[in-house]
Amino acid sequence: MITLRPKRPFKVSVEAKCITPNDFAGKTINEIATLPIWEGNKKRTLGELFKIEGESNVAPEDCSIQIFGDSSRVRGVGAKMSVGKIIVEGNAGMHLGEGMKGGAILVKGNVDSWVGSMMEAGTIEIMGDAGDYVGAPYRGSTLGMKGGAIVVHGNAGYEVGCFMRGGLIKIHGNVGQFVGIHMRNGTILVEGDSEGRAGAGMLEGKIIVCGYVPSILPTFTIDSIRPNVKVNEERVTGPFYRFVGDLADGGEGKLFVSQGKNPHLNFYEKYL
Amino acid sequence: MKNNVITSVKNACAVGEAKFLNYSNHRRPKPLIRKNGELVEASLDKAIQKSAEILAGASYPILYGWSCTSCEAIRVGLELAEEIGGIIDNTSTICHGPSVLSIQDVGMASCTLGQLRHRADLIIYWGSNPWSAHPRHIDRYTAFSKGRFQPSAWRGYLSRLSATLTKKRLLRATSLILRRKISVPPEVDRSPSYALARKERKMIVVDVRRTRSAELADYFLRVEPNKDYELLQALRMLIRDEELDVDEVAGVPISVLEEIADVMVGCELGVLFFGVGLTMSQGKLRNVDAALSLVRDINQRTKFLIMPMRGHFNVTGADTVFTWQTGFPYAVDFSHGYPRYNPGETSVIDILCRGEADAGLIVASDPVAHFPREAVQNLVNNPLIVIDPHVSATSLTADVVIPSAFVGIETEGTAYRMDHVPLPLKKVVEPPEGCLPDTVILQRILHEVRKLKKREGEGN
Amino acid sequence: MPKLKVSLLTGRTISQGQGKEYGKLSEEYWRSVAVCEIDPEDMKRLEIKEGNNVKLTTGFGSAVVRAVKSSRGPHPGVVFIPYGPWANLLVNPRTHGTGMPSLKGLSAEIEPAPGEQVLSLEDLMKKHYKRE
Amino acid sequence: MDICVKDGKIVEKVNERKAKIIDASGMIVMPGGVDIHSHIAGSEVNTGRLLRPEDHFKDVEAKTPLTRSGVGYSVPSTFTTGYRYARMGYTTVMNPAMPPLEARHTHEELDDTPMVDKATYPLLGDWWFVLEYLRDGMIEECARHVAWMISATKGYAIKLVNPGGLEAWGFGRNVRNIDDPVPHFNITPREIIRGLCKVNQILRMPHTIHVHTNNLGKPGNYLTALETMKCVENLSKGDRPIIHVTHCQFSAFKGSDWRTLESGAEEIAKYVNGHRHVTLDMGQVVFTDTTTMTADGPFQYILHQLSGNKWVNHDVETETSSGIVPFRYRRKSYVHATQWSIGLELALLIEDPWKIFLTTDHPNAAPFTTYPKIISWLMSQNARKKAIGKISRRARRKSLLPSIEREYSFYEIAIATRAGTAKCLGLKQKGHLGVGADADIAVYNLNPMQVDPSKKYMAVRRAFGKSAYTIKDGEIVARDGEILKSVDGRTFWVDVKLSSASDEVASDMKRRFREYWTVEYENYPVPEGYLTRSAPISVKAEI
Repeated sequence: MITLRPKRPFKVSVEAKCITPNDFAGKTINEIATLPIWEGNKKRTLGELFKIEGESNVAPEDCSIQIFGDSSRVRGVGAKMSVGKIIVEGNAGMHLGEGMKGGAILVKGNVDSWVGSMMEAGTIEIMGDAGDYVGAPYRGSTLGMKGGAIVVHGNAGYEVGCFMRGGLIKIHGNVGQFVGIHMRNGTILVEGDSEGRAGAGMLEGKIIVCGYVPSILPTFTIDSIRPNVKVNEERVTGPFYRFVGDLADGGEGKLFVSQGKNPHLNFYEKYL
Repeated sequence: MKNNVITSVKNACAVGEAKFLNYSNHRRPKPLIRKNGELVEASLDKAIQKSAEILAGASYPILYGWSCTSCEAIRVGLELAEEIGGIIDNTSTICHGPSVLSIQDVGMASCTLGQLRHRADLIIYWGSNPWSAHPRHIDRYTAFSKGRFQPSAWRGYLSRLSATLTKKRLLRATSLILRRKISVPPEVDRSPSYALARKERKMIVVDVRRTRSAELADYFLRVEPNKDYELLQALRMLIRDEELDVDEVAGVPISVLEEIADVMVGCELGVLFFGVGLTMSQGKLRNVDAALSLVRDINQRTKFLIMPMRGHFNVTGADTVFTWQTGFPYAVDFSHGYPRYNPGETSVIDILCRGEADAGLIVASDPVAHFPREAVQNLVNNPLIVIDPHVSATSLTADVVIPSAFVGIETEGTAYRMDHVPLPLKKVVEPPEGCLPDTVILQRILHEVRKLKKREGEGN
Repeated sequence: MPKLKVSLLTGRTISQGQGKEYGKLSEEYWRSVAVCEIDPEDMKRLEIKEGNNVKLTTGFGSAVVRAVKSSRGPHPGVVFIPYGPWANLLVNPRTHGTGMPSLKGLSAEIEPAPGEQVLSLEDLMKKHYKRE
Repeated sequence: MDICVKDGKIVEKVNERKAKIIDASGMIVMPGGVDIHSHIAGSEVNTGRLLRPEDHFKDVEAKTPLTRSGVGYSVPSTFTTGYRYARMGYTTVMNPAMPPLEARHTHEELDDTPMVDKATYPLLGDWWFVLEYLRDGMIEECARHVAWMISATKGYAIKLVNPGGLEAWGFGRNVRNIDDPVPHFNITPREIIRGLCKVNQILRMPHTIHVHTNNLGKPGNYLTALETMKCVENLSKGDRPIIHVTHCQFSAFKGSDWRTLESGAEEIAKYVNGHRHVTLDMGQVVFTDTTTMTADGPFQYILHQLSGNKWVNHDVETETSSGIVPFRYRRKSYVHATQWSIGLELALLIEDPWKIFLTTDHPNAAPFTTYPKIISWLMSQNARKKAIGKISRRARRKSLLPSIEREYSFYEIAIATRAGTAKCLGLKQKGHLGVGADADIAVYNLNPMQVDPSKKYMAVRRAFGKSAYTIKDGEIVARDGEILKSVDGRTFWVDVKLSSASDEVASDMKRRFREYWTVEYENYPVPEGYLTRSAPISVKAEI
């Protein structure tokens, strides 16, 4: 176990893509302290900004990192990591687990936007809320989250699973608009409400909303009513309206919306 | 022109005329520096020195504005931002930034304005009010202009209008704006197929409220606020000859939408102009995403083009220069020594709302008058430098104010029209004593910053 | 006193464009942007006349501006304020990762404000940004 | 042998004691590279940059005390473009597609492109004035207007892209072949090509007409390419080339559709080997993720339909159009692999190296940074064997490459990358190291006496990727791939001198200006002062 504590609160954002088991493994604490990071436009070392303690020269797979204090302005923690574990006791900043290829990240607080963007494998669990663009790709790219799992126990913002291509995103709370926009594949499970426009532009994949949705996009067509939906091994009980779309993009995506929580959608039943 | 004073202006719009005739009001030709709460006059050298110190010392400075100055000045601005490792952003960020984001996802089928003057027979303004925001647009480039393959739609209007003697008020307003006498169609909502039956050029306006432009249109389609996305997606489906499960979208009956879709597919060359009505309302970039996709899709049936109605006079130039020097059009972060771009993270509003910036340089722009309160508070809480010809809300709150010469009036340069056509800006009058062009001021600040850094380097 | 729930739009107007060119401190600018265009019907409901002061409140702040009849109508339930420092007190700064705050279609509450003044630009600066 | 340099020129001799001496023994010394066709600046390139943040963010260059920062990969920012060319020993680059209306933009960007001399070709094949005067058979009038346009836009050569097709694209249509009349103008591509070829001769332009053929990128288009070359055959005088068919790979497709696509390289090579009036460049495909951008609007739309990738279109009033589509060339795709083969087949089957030059039509078939790879393929059968082993099996079976033994010598590479291009462009002071030439020199750390490029092709790649020295105007600007000095290059443009004054042209323009364009006549021309280092080349026209 290696622990990090911010030495002072950060005003400007700190870019710390080196906080990963892969970078820490096989290094002494002093070597770790010399890893370069950015504070705004100033080059710093990890040791300058964080108090670092713990054992040295651990093997990547046994390497676990624990971050105390508030790191809500520390960006890119766990970027591209492939093994080991990171536990953030407080909040985490943007781009947490960006391009992650394996291992696990646990955040006890909230996390800012672009969590798990472009991730390929591994698991990210957020006990608090997540920002916007969960599992999204970089601007202009269509290569969203490819695999792995992101679980958010609180709420998530807009465009969850943007251009998602695989894996699972599970939001226990509510989501903003455009959940699963341009989704190519994979599964998004929302246990709370959606602010609407769910599945906009989706081509393939599965979105399940267990709570309330203000409306369904006119470019989706109702297909059937299902008693429950399978998400990997787990079975989510409905009943659900099953919509297909986004037809504006010739999509074949499946959008499941709770029947019980959305009586205002029952006019769709006349098409069944 | 009378002894270095502009007395009258030819072929400019109302806004342009106001600009030329009043540019000299509300100016303080002397630089100012804030000393214990008060802005007091200072020498230009002092002001530049002070600015350099603020910027060289900052660890996350923002350089914002750029849309009302010349490309030459913007080139220097980018070099300065790179030198101090700052974030440089332009007014696209609160205008057509979302459009850029969706162009980067979808692409865009566009053209120069002349192409539309010559060829377009269907003109759609969506969430944009050219009458108020771009007063000469309809007259010069679209419905009322005369092109090689398309006659002006004037006659159609006049003939239909001789019937109706209403709209005196509008008439007056129109001739005021367009500088000639015209009449306007009656404000009854006919069915699209009737209103758009003519062979001639047709104009449709889609908006949440009946704007003045809407009253000039052959057909006005009112969309419920924040429902543009649904409407656009529905249209995309209709032009694919798909059917919808619902019988109305965004308050518009499907039957009407079907007729609009037919008109769009049936035209020879159509164009969709979209304004901040799309980029600022709920859905933002995704509204534009849908609009761009709609136009792209129609190209399988007929030629259709789309263009953002960009505001500030050289905002297109700002995007253009940013892009060729850094690869990215706005919200560029140099803090790591190379350009990084991620609006939402590196865009000025977000940085300010998160309270990350520790200094600001504003060039020819007035964020205090245009940013949300929260952002403004964080902007004015840090050392703030303003380079601007006039006194603005922002300059009132600044720590250093450097008055500059008006580009296009008191100094020359290059600017880009909203369709990316570069135009030379000419100098017509001498600037007030001591007012330098932005380009020169920025070069001098850059020079001072480099001197400071050099000393610093020798220091340690 | 009567209150109304409305949808608030902000945007450009030609007079705002001109006013801007007259100078941000000018009477013209103040006249053209420290206003709220309200549907005549809604004005009746609020028991106010053109030129009266009204107070708007959103989840993000409140502002007092002059009421003017909206000529672009009819659209009861929709009010319009031109871009400017007064509108900025009301809009939603959240950008949802797009860089663009939400400036159109906010839900707001509007009420007559006979007692209150419409701030001048300088006073607004003092009051909200502690600067002069 | 010594090469003496003084004041930016190559001279007989210099004072040995005073001079700085570079020991290049055991290395290859060549003139600075001259790229005849590379999209590096202008509205189209810039829109490509804007369209592709995902292309930039993985390939960044930080600022240094000497250099500005920037990004790559397939559409680099301007500074980065200059540095990357200099690192490869290139010192002159031709920007091949400039919409005249947006000339200012192109020159602004060229000014921000350091390290290299440059020039740009205005797109004139679909300009209304050209179409109308040629239709009415008024060649001389046409020539006068073209002359006006060349100097108004500070252009260097007459560029034709899908002549007639772009005007048709204005209404979403295209022309099917070189005898298909242009809608509304009743003139055929053939008449446009022949007409501008004559104009080019009348004006005595240094370069030939620079042609991107009709039907580019369509199966069966090798016939169009042959037709295009043939249609000007009888205009050639002596053995000076009169037409340059650019990125010929894209115009050498045989077959009736994508499934039956085959290489038309053999037929084209056969024709070119038998004729003196034509030169080509390769437009070589390299398997990578790049960005296609041409003025050929209809072609780009087809590419969008094929790939489903994001698509940008930009039509320019009365003049031209353009399109952009990101594109990934995949080894395992039959079509892409065949395209890869076609480019190399052309270069290897055309015997005379002075007739075909090395390009990738940057960034259309690949970024210019892949040149070293292509050089190794041209020089080494082994390198080709290795590459062909990895491509689509069907493409491998049909490819002519295994049957071709030819391997380029270093001399031939020098011709294909600098001597030949400079000659074809009429840049007398470039592409050679004779006395009087510009002192643009590239030194590559490779000993031709010891290294067999056929076997050691990886060494060849490394050497051409990072020059040991790049010398620009007599100054060492790069060493071992590191920039030592940032310099501004010249901008060449052709200043056509007409014997009889052309005021009537000016007045004719003025008269029709408002009708045709949406800008003022006074605002259209780019003043010479606008260029940081203007280098006009005066020519005396026949008229």
